[in-house]
Amino acid sequence: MSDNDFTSNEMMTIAASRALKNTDVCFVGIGAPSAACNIARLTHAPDVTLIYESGTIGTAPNVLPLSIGDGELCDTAVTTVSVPEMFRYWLQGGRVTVGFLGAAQIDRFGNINTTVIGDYDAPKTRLPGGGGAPEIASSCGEIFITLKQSRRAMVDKIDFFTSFGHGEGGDHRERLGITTKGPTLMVTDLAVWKPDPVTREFTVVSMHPGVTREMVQAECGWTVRFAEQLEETPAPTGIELKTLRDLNARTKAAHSGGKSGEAA
Amino acid sequence: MSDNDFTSNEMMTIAASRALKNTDVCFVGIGAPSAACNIARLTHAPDVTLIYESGTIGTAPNVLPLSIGDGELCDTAVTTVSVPEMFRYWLQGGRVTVGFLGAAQIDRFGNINTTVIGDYDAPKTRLPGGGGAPEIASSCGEIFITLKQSRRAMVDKIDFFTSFGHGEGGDHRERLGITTKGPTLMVTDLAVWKPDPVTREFTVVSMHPGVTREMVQAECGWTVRFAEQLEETPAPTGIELKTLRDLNARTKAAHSGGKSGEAA
Amino acid sequence: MAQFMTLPDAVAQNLKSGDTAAFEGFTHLIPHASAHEAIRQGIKDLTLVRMTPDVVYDQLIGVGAVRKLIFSYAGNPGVGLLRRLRDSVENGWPHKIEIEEHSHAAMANAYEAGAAGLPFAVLRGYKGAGLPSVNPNIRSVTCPFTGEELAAVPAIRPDVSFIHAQKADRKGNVLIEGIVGVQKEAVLAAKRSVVTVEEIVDELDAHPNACVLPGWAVTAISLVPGGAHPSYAHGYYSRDNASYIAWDKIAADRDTFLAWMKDNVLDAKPEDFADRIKHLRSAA
Amino acid sequence: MAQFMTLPDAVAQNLKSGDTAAFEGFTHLIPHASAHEAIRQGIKDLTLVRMTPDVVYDQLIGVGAVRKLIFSYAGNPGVGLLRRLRDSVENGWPHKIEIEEHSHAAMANAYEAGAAGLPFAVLRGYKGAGLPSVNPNIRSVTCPFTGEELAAVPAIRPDVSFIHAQKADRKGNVLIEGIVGVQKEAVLAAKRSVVTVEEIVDELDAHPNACVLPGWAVTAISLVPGGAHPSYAHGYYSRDNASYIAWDKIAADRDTFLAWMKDNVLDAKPEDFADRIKHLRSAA
Repeated sequence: MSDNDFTSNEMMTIAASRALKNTDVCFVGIGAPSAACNIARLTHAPDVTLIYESGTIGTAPNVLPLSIGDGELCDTAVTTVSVPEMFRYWLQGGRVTVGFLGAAQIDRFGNINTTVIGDYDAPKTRLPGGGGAPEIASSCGEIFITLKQSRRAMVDKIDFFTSFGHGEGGDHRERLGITTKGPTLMVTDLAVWKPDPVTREFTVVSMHPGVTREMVQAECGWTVRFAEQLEETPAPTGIELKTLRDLNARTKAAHSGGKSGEAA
Repeated sequence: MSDNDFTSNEMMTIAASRALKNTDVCFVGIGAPSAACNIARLTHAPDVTLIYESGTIGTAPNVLPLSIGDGELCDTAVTTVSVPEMFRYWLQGGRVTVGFLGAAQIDRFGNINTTVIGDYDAPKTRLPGGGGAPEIASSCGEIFITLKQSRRAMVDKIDFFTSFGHGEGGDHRERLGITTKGPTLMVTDLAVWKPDPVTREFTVVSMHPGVTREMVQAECGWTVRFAEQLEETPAPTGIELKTLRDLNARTKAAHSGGKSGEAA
Repeated sequence: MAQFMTLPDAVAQNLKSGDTAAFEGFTHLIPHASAHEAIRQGIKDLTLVRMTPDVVYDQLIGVGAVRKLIFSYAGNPGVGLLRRLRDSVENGWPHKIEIEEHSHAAMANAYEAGAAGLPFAVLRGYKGAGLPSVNPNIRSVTCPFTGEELAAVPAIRPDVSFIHAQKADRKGNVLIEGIVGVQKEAVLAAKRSVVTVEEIVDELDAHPNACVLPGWAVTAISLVPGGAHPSYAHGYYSRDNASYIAWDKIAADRDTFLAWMKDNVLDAKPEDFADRIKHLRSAA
Repeated sequence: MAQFMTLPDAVAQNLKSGDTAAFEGFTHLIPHASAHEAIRQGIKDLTLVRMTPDVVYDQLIGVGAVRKLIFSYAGNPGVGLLRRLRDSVENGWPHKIEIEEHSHAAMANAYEAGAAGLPFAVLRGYKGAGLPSVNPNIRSVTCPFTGEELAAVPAIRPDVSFIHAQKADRKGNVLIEGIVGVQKEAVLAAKRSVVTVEEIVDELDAHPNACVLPGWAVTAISLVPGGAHPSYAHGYYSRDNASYIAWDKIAADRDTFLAWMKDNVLDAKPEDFADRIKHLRSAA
């Protein structure tokens, strides 16, 4: 067991990693999910299949990729397919059990915006856009989301529906003819959330050690619902923490290496 | 020059081979076309690109394949792609300049039947079917056809439109929205035929050495049209004949090798 | 996740009478051993799918295992027609099978659509051809941008696909090399899949972009050296062209056919395939 | 048939102002040298296509070469946003570009349809997503067999596609290895194509099923070692992550950006790329 000497980011990554099973086939979204997925692989789920949208299937990178297409992903993959094949045979083919997404903006129903802040045609901030997310959200068996809480990120109404979670809640997915489960888990730096079985609103089911209801609400733009049986997220174990820190250290060393005389 | 000591089959293969240019990309149909295409490659068109529907692109087999998927085709190919890719990117993609087809039954407009003799639902003879032919006929820049003449093969009306040539003639292709040229050449064991520029009916433009109009008509089920300027097909050259005979000898040796103790 | 098991177990657990099954292979890597095991197990009433049904489908049809055939070219490549298929279609022996006939382009696209989880495939095809008038499964769609009318065919989604491959590693990842045909698509389009392999190795040692099926995308793997004979396995043994040529005579007569099937299929077992390709190894 | 020529000649002969152009690469093998040459030649008014426009598209947009961008993810991977793109979209500097935005799945399918000669692509996508309401090029088709409504997008057919690859042989056959992205599709979908390569060899020495573009399917090939920098070429040099990180600061300010472009693009030449990857070779 750990002695609670960990950051909230570490807790987030480790809590998220625990959700993946050894038998899962996971489509790894850009950013935060990558660390969680690889910690799962390096701890309790050594045979989990990690897929990156660059076409790498069954990767086992020794360091976290900076992009979704680093050479390390290909070197360690079972196979690397073309991007059209990735989206046709593997994602749309219904072979992926879990899609793991980050979010720039999210609402209580797990709808995600990574497209624009403000109006689409005259945005305040032009974000990168959806990439694989719109179809990851509909084609994977279920969706896990991980992000750091803030009132800017967790909002009452998102500015753009980059990817569809539970829409307006309830059976909105079914009404659109979507047969997959959609968001079933959200892990933030403060808590673990699951959708209410009926309304599908994300509900806090577990708070990380030392976190209070007030802290969760302070960093969330909607009125937070808490489960009746509210648990405490188990603290990171020593092995989990060491695995994460070693991975981060290897990653940092690798990405600051090859220092360039001139940029870009 | 040859001393006319050649068979009509040899003449047919060699005359057919002469139609391919060094810059052609040729989709090689099953059967008779394979020999003609490889003779072209081994004589005047060393850089011709031969494609077999098994996915082999730019093959240069040392012996003729018995099937369209012999290992020799892959061993000598520039690349071997999946069959879906072959039909999508390469054939339908419009990259093939010449489709070279054989025929079980053909009419004067180059429509081909390799499906059934008799009624489709209760056939007298169930033939193999079209394979790649229906789309080879419409997607390749132009179509060359080679077959041995007989009244059974060259008929007034074919029993089934396996692949479309010029239909009822004239602008029938254009009326169906087909933008490629269709059959532009037919080489039989007796003559070379080209479609009339207006009616698109196959017309004899050249007879092989020693062949008469009567011989051509005797082995054709429709009333044959002859061009006003009727030429004699140049006899096989010594090099052409030697190349063909060597290829056939190598092929025979290869396919009777590996004698099997038990069949299939 | 792929399970390693004997071929009799793999067939028994994954193929039942009435199934839609594909034993795919495009000249290369045709899964003869699997089809023979299906015959031995007395499976009946199959809807068989394959672009290029050849000798082994002639055998399945001849023993009466087949209700319907979905195909695009049915022949003994380089030799001639399929005489058991003809006897069924022309004379109804042992019974008349139902035929659903496509072009290669349509079948290849239909497998591709099946692998991609789509209900149908779109192609620029069948223009002026006779098949649309005899096959109600050839329809059309209109491009919502250009107005062009294109052909549409239903995706192929077999209950089970059988393929033969060069090798698997111990995690069940499968390598297919050379003429890869539509085998990857056939497996990914199917609910279940059985792969026979020439060998099981510690490491596939494959090129990064080689045709590899991850173990979790495969149902069962059986080690059957020679399992493609008289087809071939690139790098292992060459095609037994003599057997293909000989088949034409065997299949020409019902009694000869039945006797051959008894000797070479019904009274044989998967292990016999290893012997059949011994003399073909040097040529590979 | 591929012609070997210098990169300035290849760009001059194949890219003109007003063209629809794709400089494709999915993190790996991004054709930076080609894009820099296009900037040097003063090409303007481009419709740029790419799934993952990153640093080099930020540069093309920042110098005002772009009229419209068709894309699915515009970011500096692992670093952040594209500041020149933002400045164009948010503030109209140097001018406001037009945006046609898709998902990755739609773009990948659209390239695939372009390579396949089809006018549109079909996918099960965009369900519940906002893009169909802002992009009139996202439409639908109905499956003629199941009645399912699916998304449709127009095929991508660039006037010219630029890619970078590991090597070409002397006949112009091109080998792409590792993360192959949509480069094969981008070339086959385009009217013309320019391929920069790390080296030209006598024999590709490629696996039979490797990703190879035959020489006759390519328009021009230019030898530009390092031509993907700061992207990478698998087997040759590694990704220059430091340069990607540094770009974020360079692009943050218009003057810093313009100064950097002058020093590193306008006053540079294709041969300079070889130097830029020297220190990254050992890590490859």
